[in-house]
This record gives sequence, structure tokens and C-alpha cells, in this order.
Amino acid sequence: MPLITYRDAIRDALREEMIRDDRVLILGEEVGVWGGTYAVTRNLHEEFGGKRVIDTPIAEAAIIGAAIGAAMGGLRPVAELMTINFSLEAMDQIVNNAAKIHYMFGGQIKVPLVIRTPAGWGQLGATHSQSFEAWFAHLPGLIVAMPGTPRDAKGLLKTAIRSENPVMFIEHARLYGLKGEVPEGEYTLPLGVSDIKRGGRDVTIVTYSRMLHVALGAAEELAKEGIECEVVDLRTLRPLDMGPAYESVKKTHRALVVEEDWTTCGMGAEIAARIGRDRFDHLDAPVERLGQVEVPVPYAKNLEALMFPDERMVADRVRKMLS
Amino acid sequence: MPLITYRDAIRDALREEMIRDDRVLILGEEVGVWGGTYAVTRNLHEEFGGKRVIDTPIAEAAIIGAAIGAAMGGLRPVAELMTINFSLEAMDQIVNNAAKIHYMFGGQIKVPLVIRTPAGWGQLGATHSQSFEAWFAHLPGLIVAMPGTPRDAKGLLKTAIRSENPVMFIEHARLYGLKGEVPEGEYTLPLGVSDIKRGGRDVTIVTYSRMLHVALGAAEELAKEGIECEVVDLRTLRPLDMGPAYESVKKTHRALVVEEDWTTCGMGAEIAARIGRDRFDHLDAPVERLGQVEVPVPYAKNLEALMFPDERMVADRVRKMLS
Amino acid sequence: MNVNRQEALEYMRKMVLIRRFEERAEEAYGQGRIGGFLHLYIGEEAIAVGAMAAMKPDDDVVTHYRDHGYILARGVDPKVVMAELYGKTTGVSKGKGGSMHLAAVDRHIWGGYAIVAGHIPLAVGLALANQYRNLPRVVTCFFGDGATNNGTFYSALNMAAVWKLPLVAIVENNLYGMGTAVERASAVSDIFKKAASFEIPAVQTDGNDLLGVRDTVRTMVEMARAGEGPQLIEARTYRFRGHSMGDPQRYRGKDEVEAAKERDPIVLWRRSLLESRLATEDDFRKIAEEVEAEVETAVRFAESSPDPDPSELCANVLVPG
Amino acid sequence: MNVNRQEALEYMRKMVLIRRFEERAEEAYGQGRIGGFLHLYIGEEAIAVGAMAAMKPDDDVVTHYRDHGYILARGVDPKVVMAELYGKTTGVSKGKGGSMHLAAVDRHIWGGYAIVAGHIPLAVGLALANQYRNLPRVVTCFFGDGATNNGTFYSALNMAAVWKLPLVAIVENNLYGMGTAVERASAVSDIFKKAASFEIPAVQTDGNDLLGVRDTVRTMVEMARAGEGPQLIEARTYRFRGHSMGDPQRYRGKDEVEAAKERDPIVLWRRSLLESRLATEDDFRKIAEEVEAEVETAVRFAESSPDPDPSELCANVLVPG
Ligand SMILES: Cc1ncc(C[n+]2csc(CCOP(=O)(O)OP(=O)(O)O)c2C)c(N)n1
Ligand SMILES: Cc1ncc(C[n+]2csc(CCOP(=O)(O)OP(=O)(O)O)c2C)c(N)n1
Ligand SMILES: [Mg+2]
Ligand SMILES: [Mg+2]
Repeated sequence: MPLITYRDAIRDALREEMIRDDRVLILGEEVGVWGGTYAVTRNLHEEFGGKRVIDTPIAEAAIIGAAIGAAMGGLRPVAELMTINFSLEAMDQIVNNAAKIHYMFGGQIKVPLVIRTPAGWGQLGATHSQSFEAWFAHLPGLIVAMPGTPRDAKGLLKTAIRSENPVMFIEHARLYGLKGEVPEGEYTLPLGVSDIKRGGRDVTIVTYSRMLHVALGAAEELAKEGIECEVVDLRTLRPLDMGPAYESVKKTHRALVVEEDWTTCGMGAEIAARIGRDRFDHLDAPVERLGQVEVPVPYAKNLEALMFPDERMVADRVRKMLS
Repeated sequence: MPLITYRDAIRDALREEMIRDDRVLILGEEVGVWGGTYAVTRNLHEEFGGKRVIDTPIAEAAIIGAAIGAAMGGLRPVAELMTINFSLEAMDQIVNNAAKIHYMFGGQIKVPLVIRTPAGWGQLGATHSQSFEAWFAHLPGLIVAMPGTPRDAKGLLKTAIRSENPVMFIEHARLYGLKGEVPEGEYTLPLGVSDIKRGGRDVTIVTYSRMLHVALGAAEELAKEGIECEVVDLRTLRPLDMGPAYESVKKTHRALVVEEDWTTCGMGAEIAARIGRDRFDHLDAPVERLGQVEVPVPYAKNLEALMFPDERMVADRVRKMLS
Repeated sequence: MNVNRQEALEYMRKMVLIRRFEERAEEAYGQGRIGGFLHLYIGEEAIAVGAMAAMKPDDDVVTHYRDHGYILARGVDPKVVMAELYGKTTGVSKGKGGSMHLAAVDRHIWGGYAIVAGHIPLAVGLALANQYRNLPRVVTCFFGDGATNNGTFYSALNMAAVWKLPLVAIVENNLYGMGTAVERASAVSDIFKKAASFEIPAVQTDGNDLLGVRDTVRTMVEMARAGEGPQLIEARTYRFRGHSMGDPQRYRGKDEVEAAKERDPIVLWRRSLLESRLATEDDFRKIAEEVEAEVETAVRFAESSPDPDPSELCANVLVPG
Repeated sequence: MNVNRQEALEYMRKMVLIRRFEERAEEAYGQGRIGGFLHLYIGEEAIAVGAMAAMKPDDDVVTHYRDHGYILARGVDPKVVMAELYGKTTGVSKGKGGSMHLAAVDRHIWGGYAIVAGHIPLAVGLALANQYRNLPRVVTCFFGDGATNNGTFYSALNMAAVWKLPLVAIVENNLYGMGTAVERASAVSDIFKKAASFEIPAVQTDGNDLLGVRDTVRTMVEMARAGEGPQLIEARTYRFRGHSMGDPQRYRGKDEVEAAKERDPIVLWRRSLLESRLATEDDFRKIAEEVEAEVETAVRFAESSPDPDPSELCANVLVPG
């Protein structure tokens, strides 16, 4: 299988779906002439023209609202929010329109919309380094995907674009350059199915997005010490497929959730609560969580480096859980 | 002690603080001439005038942003969001400004702001029946209070107004008419301290806001069967004081969280995850959660009645936990 | 008058239908049969009726929560509208939406929305879809004076203007947003002036003058259809009832309300039909009787319809598959 | 020219200081000593310098992320500003804010903000506080052309207009919001026209003409101080560098940028000082040398300052007590 980047995998998915279905269009800030601030939509404007790749004003509420309206009106818009931080400006549209219109009008209206947006950080400061996936995962009526590999990103995005439902598709700025194997030719992956990315018997690590790689790195390290971690990649956060994690815990009796977001009321809380309840009799130790330090993200590089879980921290926590 | 309503207790807190400190002002939609759509600010406009009780345009981002700016500039604004649903329009201001300005500028600026807003429902439909406390509790830099009784509401609101920090003060529309004992004369209650509202030995129920009363009602019922629930009222959701719940679980070995919000990534997830971890050895059964059915809130009365936990559902769950 | 007898009576019938429909809804609310918020359109009927008369039946409509008028003016059966207010399974939105969320997509009524100004971008998006698909449909979007102080109004219309979308924004300036008089909330009270920010055509019109509304809307809708981009209409009117049920109305005097009723759009239309001899008192009596029966039928239908099945609670969250 | 020699040289010194400061910051960014986003103001210096010269030292300033110019023009020591860009504990915001979040509250610089238009309501609130407290301070708020398409710009200024707050909004129209030319994003390209929605005084001015900016800002600030409510200034300018570091600038041609440089505000000011004989080449040489030394000192200071102590990570989340 060819090795391509997460960025290219996403672009390929967009391109293939745009070719396949002329109802698919892209809109967002700098998606066109600039080619996307993270270069995800590069060349699509040239290829498909300004009617299908639309640069918008800096007005996130209007962008998302217009994308919802366009979806209602028979198109299949893929709206890009330049970063997930700016979703805060469009929150009412996402929560009250995208996620509710199908229900509220008794099924009369469908909203086949994808909102693509990267989480991420890198000395960007407190307002530009956030990760709100747990907020979106809280909302009935929305599907939330957060892929960690090029293969998953491409397969899930294609499914998201074909879905009749609104999908928050959360990418990660620090993954765009990551290379991975992606099948040649057409394929899709189902939304709402978790995936075991590494087998193991000692501890179950449940994670997603960029933290998948941190977890895999830690697992690699730990393997040298004879500790075998099973790494479960959620991939979709709503609907949440706990099956593989539950199976895994039956075997390992120990679970650690690794997330990049603040832990309080985060994804890890939900996962820990579910495992704690549904695998109560299998647990030999409490479900642990590892996430962002609970402060706004500082600019200074040395402080920021303390903010997010890294391989060492994950490995240490696993060791502690086993000791 | 006099019996007064939750609404009057809040109004008294506002009034006393406005008399005490002329930097305190109120702003929001319909807080002035109308007297507040839930009549919380009734008569304050007459008493304090339009300079201190300010009607605003329907522009929540501007209201909250202006309140933050006013707080930076030396005032002590109490902004009212007519309902918590409209906080979605002000989300960027709350998250990126209110909660971060103190940190982001290295402590140079303080934001002594209170945002008062009711949660609640009652055939109001999907967009007007939400409860986002878990979202706010997710955010470092913010204090989140959600009182369930007139006494707590008054004492906590006074502390919130005097606090140097931004406080989301979440009320409940269906509690405004509730009467309860409120001390005569001046008193305040500390933010970040949970409270045991009923003692018991069999099951710990952790809850807050309106669900406190549902839990207490269920506890009453259960007591007739000899089941004694200890009911912990969190009162403040961030910072989250788990002390009383932890103590309680040592004794009961069983915990149920009751919330009005959707459970996925809600407060209950956090509480269950914490108890699951920090009281692992004391639990005889999994921590259970009871919350809103995970769908947008429908208008039809009969459907809406199925949405939220009631006394019967709480009692049933407790019985099941003990069986 | 640029109207024939048949049209004239039809307009009257629709205005009276909306009026009586709402009076009965008000009653039902008092009896606890309708719950939540109920925003009456009484006094503003000429706008919905005039606007619908100006549009083609497949021109799209997006509205705010004060939305009984539009769907009835479009000709949707009052039965299924009333049933929605009652929260019955026979309602347009299966009882899940209620008064604020009326939609009839088969009639291009894309819904009432309860978040002030939050629906305006949806209208922009629908117009974008129509433009993209080369459909000759115009989208009209209705909202109040208060909504024009919200940023979403502005950012959405700017976008529509830049993209030259076939959209007509119709601002019903009833002088208040809840209890706040327009001049206490908006730096300009003549709302149409706000269009200057987008350099789009905008006019102010008397919202109680049925024909004036119809002709203005027709002109603007056809301009939009001709590719001239978005248009804005400010229709000045007055809400005779409180904002919603249970509004103490401490923000305005009884006399102000009574004075405004002198310009009741139904009275005005009646007067001009009599003056122009397009209709007689008999016609009006007949309309009143027919409407009375129609509304009675609607109420009966709503009352006798079943509640939604409990299984509906979890249906329509996501499209299956 | 309505300027004396001392002022004239001081303005020049400040423009050159901002220019050289940013050129050095750009270098440091290339060396990886500054991270994240870095938005250069090069080409727009006359606005910050002209505006600060027009204001009183305790007039409040709220800005967006392209914010090096204002704080240096206000006279804050370049050392602590550079240290902030380096993320050092000696920085104005203790290294926690970085380039986009410069504040110096003791000098009434209330911060740079990175969310487009999100800071405009803060300025409204500060102005409300000043009005409430009867302080004779005016708030100026700086932002770009792109920000004026965002609803928050609109709802905030409407509020300021209704409340007649002492606020001057200064729009730096540099013709682009990132890569989007103003006419591709805004229905009106002459941004000052947007003030029509609020009926507030508004003017367009040449943002590269230092004295023009100063005098316009002075007029508007004094009107605001006199209780005439908010004012809007559109200062037209051009950004010589990319939007931030690493901007491929595929949205504009090199010639366009080169042509714009003909109107470099420093060159224009230099020319008018020479023409009016207020200054000589010697003066400029001296300024260049002094600024060079000052910036060198700032860089040294930043480089030799310590990183924030790890304990700082958890400080300042909440005010203790
Ligand atoms: C974002 C938001 N804020 C506040 C409200 C509460 N609210 C409902 S209607 C309304 C007044 C709207 O006034 P206007 O736009 O003039 O329309 P009218 O009701 O007069 O027809 C308000 C404040 C809301 N629904 N949404
Ligand atoms: C709400 C929001 N959306 C998008 C961005 C990303 N962004 C940063 S600056 C910018 C362009 C702003 O342009 P303009 O207002 O003209 O200011 P300029 O950078 O030209 O000075 C954009 C889109 C942001 N920071 N905030
Ligand atoms: Mg109105
Ligand atoms: Mg610009």
C-alpha cells in the first residue's frame, strides 16, 4: 500500500467525493485561493473552480449556518472551520441547527453536512490550542469522528460525506504531515466502529487522534520491558463503540484513557465511567485518565511542553498501574 | 428562618450586593423595564435606575463580551443570559475571553464577572431546553455554580459577585418558584464546597440543581422501604469538591449520579470516573448514572415527560443497585 | 387596485384565518392544551399574506418562531398546524416541534426557528443551494427588528451580498423585541437603513398594508430571481398581543396598543375592499363563517389526534443507515 | 505641517523602532526562537504611531493579534515586548501570551486578542466602565477589514452606539484578511460605510499618512470624549509581509506588493520631513543607530532572560482567595 500523509489522505477523500458527486462542495476561510491554511484543500480550487470550492468571509456562524442551509437544500457541503477553536463562534449553529433540525421537524429535513476542522497546538496560545471533541460528543443528533491515521481519515471522511447526517470531522494539525499506509483505490470505513491498533494482554489503552501515536509509542517502549498494551483507537466519538475496549478489558483487567483535551468532563470521563460500570467485575485496578493539564494553554515553549501527555508520561502511568 | 422563593433569594442577593458595592451592575435582555423574563430582576430597574440595570439588544456575544470588558475596567457586572441555551451565541466570549484573560496576560487583568442564566424546560422544544453545565465545568479559568435551594442560591451568588473570578452561575427555571428557608441578614457561602442534603447509609446519590429535589423525593420514598440514601449536593461544579461524596461512598459503597443533562460526557461521567478511581476499593457495585434521554428535547408533552429523570426512575435505579 | 375580486377575498380569508386560528390557539393555551411558548402574529397578518401572494409556491421560506402566519398563508391545512401546536402526532412536525418549529417542506416552508437570527444563515445556505443548482427559486427569510441587532443577521447578509444570492430578507419591524422598543436596542430605528452595510436594495413599507406588502415583495423577489442579489424589506407593523403568552406588557401603555389597532390590517383591507366595491359585508360574513368552521375543524382534529407514540422519542435523531 | 521637530522625530523613531523590532523578530522566528503565529505590522506603522500620538496616555487600547505596533508606539520598553515574543518570564505577559497577546495594563494597553473581532465587545465594555465611572478616558479598538465581516463587529458597535459610549473603532483596511481580498469577503470595500448601520460618524483616511492618521484619530477621540458616542475610522493601508510567517502569498502578485511599497509610511514621512526641512539625513541616521541599539538590547534581553518557571504553568488560572 502507498504511504501518504494524513493531509493528502484527506485531500484525496475530498477530491474523490467531489468527482463522484457534484453536490459535494467545500466552503470555508481560505479553502480556495490560499489552498487551505493547513494546505488540505490545496489545488482543489484550481481543479473544481470557485463554485465548488468557496472562500468565505471570517464569519463562522454564517459559514456553518449557510452550510447547513445548503445541505437542507440538496447539496452535500463540506465546511472547513480553520481550527476547532473557531467552532465556538458557530456553536449555536452546530448545536441548535445541525444537530436538531432533523429531529425538531419530525424528520422532514435532512442535514447531510460535514464540518472538517483541526485540533492542535504549537505555541499558539490559550485561544488557539483547544480540543472540544468532548463537547461535540455530548450532543445527540451529531456524529463525531476523530481519526488518527491517514487510512482512517480517508475512509471515514468519505463515509462522512456520503452520510445523510451532520458529521463533525475533527482532524489534528500535528498529524497532517504524518505518513501512513492507505489502500489504493476506492474504500470507505464505517463511522461508529472502534479499532484495535495494537494487541496486548496487560493494559488496555483507549485513545484517539494524535494521542493514538503517543500511546503506540509508549506501548513500544513498554513492550521492551515485557509489558504488552492493547491500544484501542475509538476513531468515532459519537456514536461511541465501546465493544473493542470492553473485550480488551476482559483480558487485561486494566484500562487507561489517553486524551489531549482537559480531562474534567472530557471523553476520558465518559470512557472511564462506561468501563467502570460495564466491566466492573473485570477491573483489577481503577480506570486511569491522562490528559491535558487543566489550565489554559500557555505560549512559552517550556510550559507548553508540560501540558500534554507524552510517551514517557503514558509509559509511567502504565507502569504505575501495574505496580 | 423565613421561607422565600429561589427567585426572591437570587433577587435579594443581587439587591444586597448592589447596595453594598456600587460597582455592581446588571445587564442583559429584558432585565430592566420588563423585570427579567423570569422576574428575577423585577423592581431592580426602578430601584437602581437604567445606569445600573441595563437592557441590552439581543446580542449575546456582545452582552457577555461587554460584561467582560466592564469587569476588566473595574466594574462588577452581573450579566444575565435569558436562558443557558443562548450561551451558545456567547461561547467564544466565555471560553476565550472570560476564562482565559487572567491567565493569558500573565495575571495583569482580572475578570470579576458573574453570568447568571437559567437551565430548564417545559415544552420549549429542542433549542430551548438544554443544560450545558458540563461544558462549562470542562473549562479551566471558570468557576461554575449550580445551586438547588434558595439558601444556596443566595449565599453562593453573593460570593460569586464578590469573587475576583468569572463565575457561571446556573439557575433553574423550574426552581424559581420553589420556597426554602433562607437565613435572615447577611451571609455568604463558599464556592467549591459540596453539601450533604440528606444523610443515609445505603446508597450515595450525587446530584445538583433541580435534580437535588428529585433525588430527595426519591430518598423519601425509599426511606419508607428502609433504604437510606445519602444525598450529596455538589452546588459548585468547578472547582468540584468530591470530599463529601468520597466520604459518603466509604460508608455506602454504592453511588448514583443524577443529572438533568445528557449523560455522555456530562457531569455524571466525571463524577463516576472520579469515584470509580478514588473509591475503587470501596465500591460494591458500579457507579450508576441517570440523566436525560440522549435525544433533542421534543415539544410534545407526553414525549418530554419521558426525557428527564423523575423520582420514580431514581428510586427504581436505587432499588436495582441494591438488588 | 391591482387585485381582482377572487384574490381580494382570498387574501381576506387568509388574514382572517390566521387571526381566528391564533385566537383559538390562545384559548387552547389558556386551557393548558398548548404549552411552552406561543407567539401570536395578531396584527401582523398582512405581511405573511401579502408576501406569500407575491411569491411562487416553490419559493423557499425560512422564518422565526412567530410563525403561524406564513404556513397558513402558504395554504397548509390548519388542521395539521393546530395539531402541531397541540403536540400531536398528526402535526406538521409530528408534535416534536411545536408552535415555534412549524415546517412543511413539501410546501417549501423550511421551518420556524426559535433562536433569534439563527435561521438567517440557513436561508443564505438554501439560496446558495438554489443558485448552485440553477433553480429559479428565491428564498425569503422573515425575522424581527430585534434580530437585526444580532451579529448573525449581519454576517449572513454580508455573505449573501458577496455571493449575490437569490434571497429576500423581510424584517417585520413591530417596534419591539420582547419588551425593548426598537430605539432602545438598535442604533437606527429605520431598519432598512442597515442594508447600507451591504449595499443591497432595501425599502421600508407599511406592513399593515396588504397590497403594499405584496407588491413590494413581488418586486424584490423578482429582482432576486433575476440575479440581482439579496434584497431587504422592512415592513413596519405592530404586535397587538404580548410577546408570548404571559407577557405583563409593562413596557408599553394600553393606549399605545389601542391606537395601533386603528390600523388593524384586516380592518384596513376590509375598508379598502368596501371602498373599491370589490367585496360586500356579505362576503366578509361568508368568509368569517367559513373560517370559523375551518378553525373549529382544526381544533377538533388537534384535540382528537393521538399523542406521539413513545417510540417517537428516539426516532429522527439521526437518519438511519 | 502641524508638527514640531521634536514630535516629528519622535514619530519617525517609533515607526523605525516598530519596523526594526519586527525585522528582528522575523529573524528570530526563522531561528526557531519565536514560535507559533507571528503577524507583522510592517507597512502599517503609521497607524499605530499616529493613533497613539493622538491619544492621551491613559486612553485605553484594545487590539487584535497584529499587535506589536501599538504597544511599542505607546512607549512600552521593547525589551519586555521582545521577551514576550520569546516566551520568557520577563515578557509583558510573563511569556504566557506570546506575540498575539501583548498587554501592558499599566499603560492602558488591554491586550492583543487572537480571535478575529472577539475583542471588540471587550472594548465596548471598557468604554461602558469608563462612562459608568465618569472617567474621561476614551477606548480605541483596532482590527482589520476582515473582522468587519464578522457579526461581533456589528453587534458590538450597535451596542456602543445605542449607549453612546466613548469608543473609537479603528479599522486597518490592509486590503486582505489573510488571503482574501476585501472585495471578495465584504459587500462594501470602503469599510467606513458600514457605520451607516449605526449612524455613527465615520471617515476613511490614508493609513500610511502619519499626520493624517494622527489628526483624524485626534478629532474622533475628542468627539468620543465629548460624549458624542462611538466613532469609526477606516485607515487604508497595506501589509508588506505575509499574513503570518510561512504565508505562501499565492493570493497576490509580487508587483502588487512592490507597488504598495512605494507608499511605505516611513519613506513618506521621511520625504515630508526633508521637504519641510524639519529633519535632515543626519537625524535619520541617528534615529536608525539608536533604534538599532535599542532593538539589539531587546533581543539580547529576550535571549538571556529565563524561561518561565514550571510553577508558572498553574499560576494565574484563577485569582486566589
Ligand atoms: C439568541 C436568542 N436570544 C434571545 C432569545 C429570546 N427571545 C425570543 S424572541 C425575542 C425577541 C425578538 O424580537 P424581534 O426580533 O423584534 O421579533 P418579534 O418577537 O418582535 O417578532 C427574544 C429576545 C432567543 N430566542 N434567541
Ligand atoms: C474567529 C476567527 N476566525 C478565523 C481566524 C483566523 N484568522 C486569523 S487572522 C485572520 C484574518 C483577519 O483579517 P483582518 O481582520 O483583515 O486583519 P489583518 O490580519 O489583515 O490585519 C483570520 C481569518 C481567527 N483568528 N478567528
Ligand atoms: Mg419585534
Ligand atoms: Mg486585513
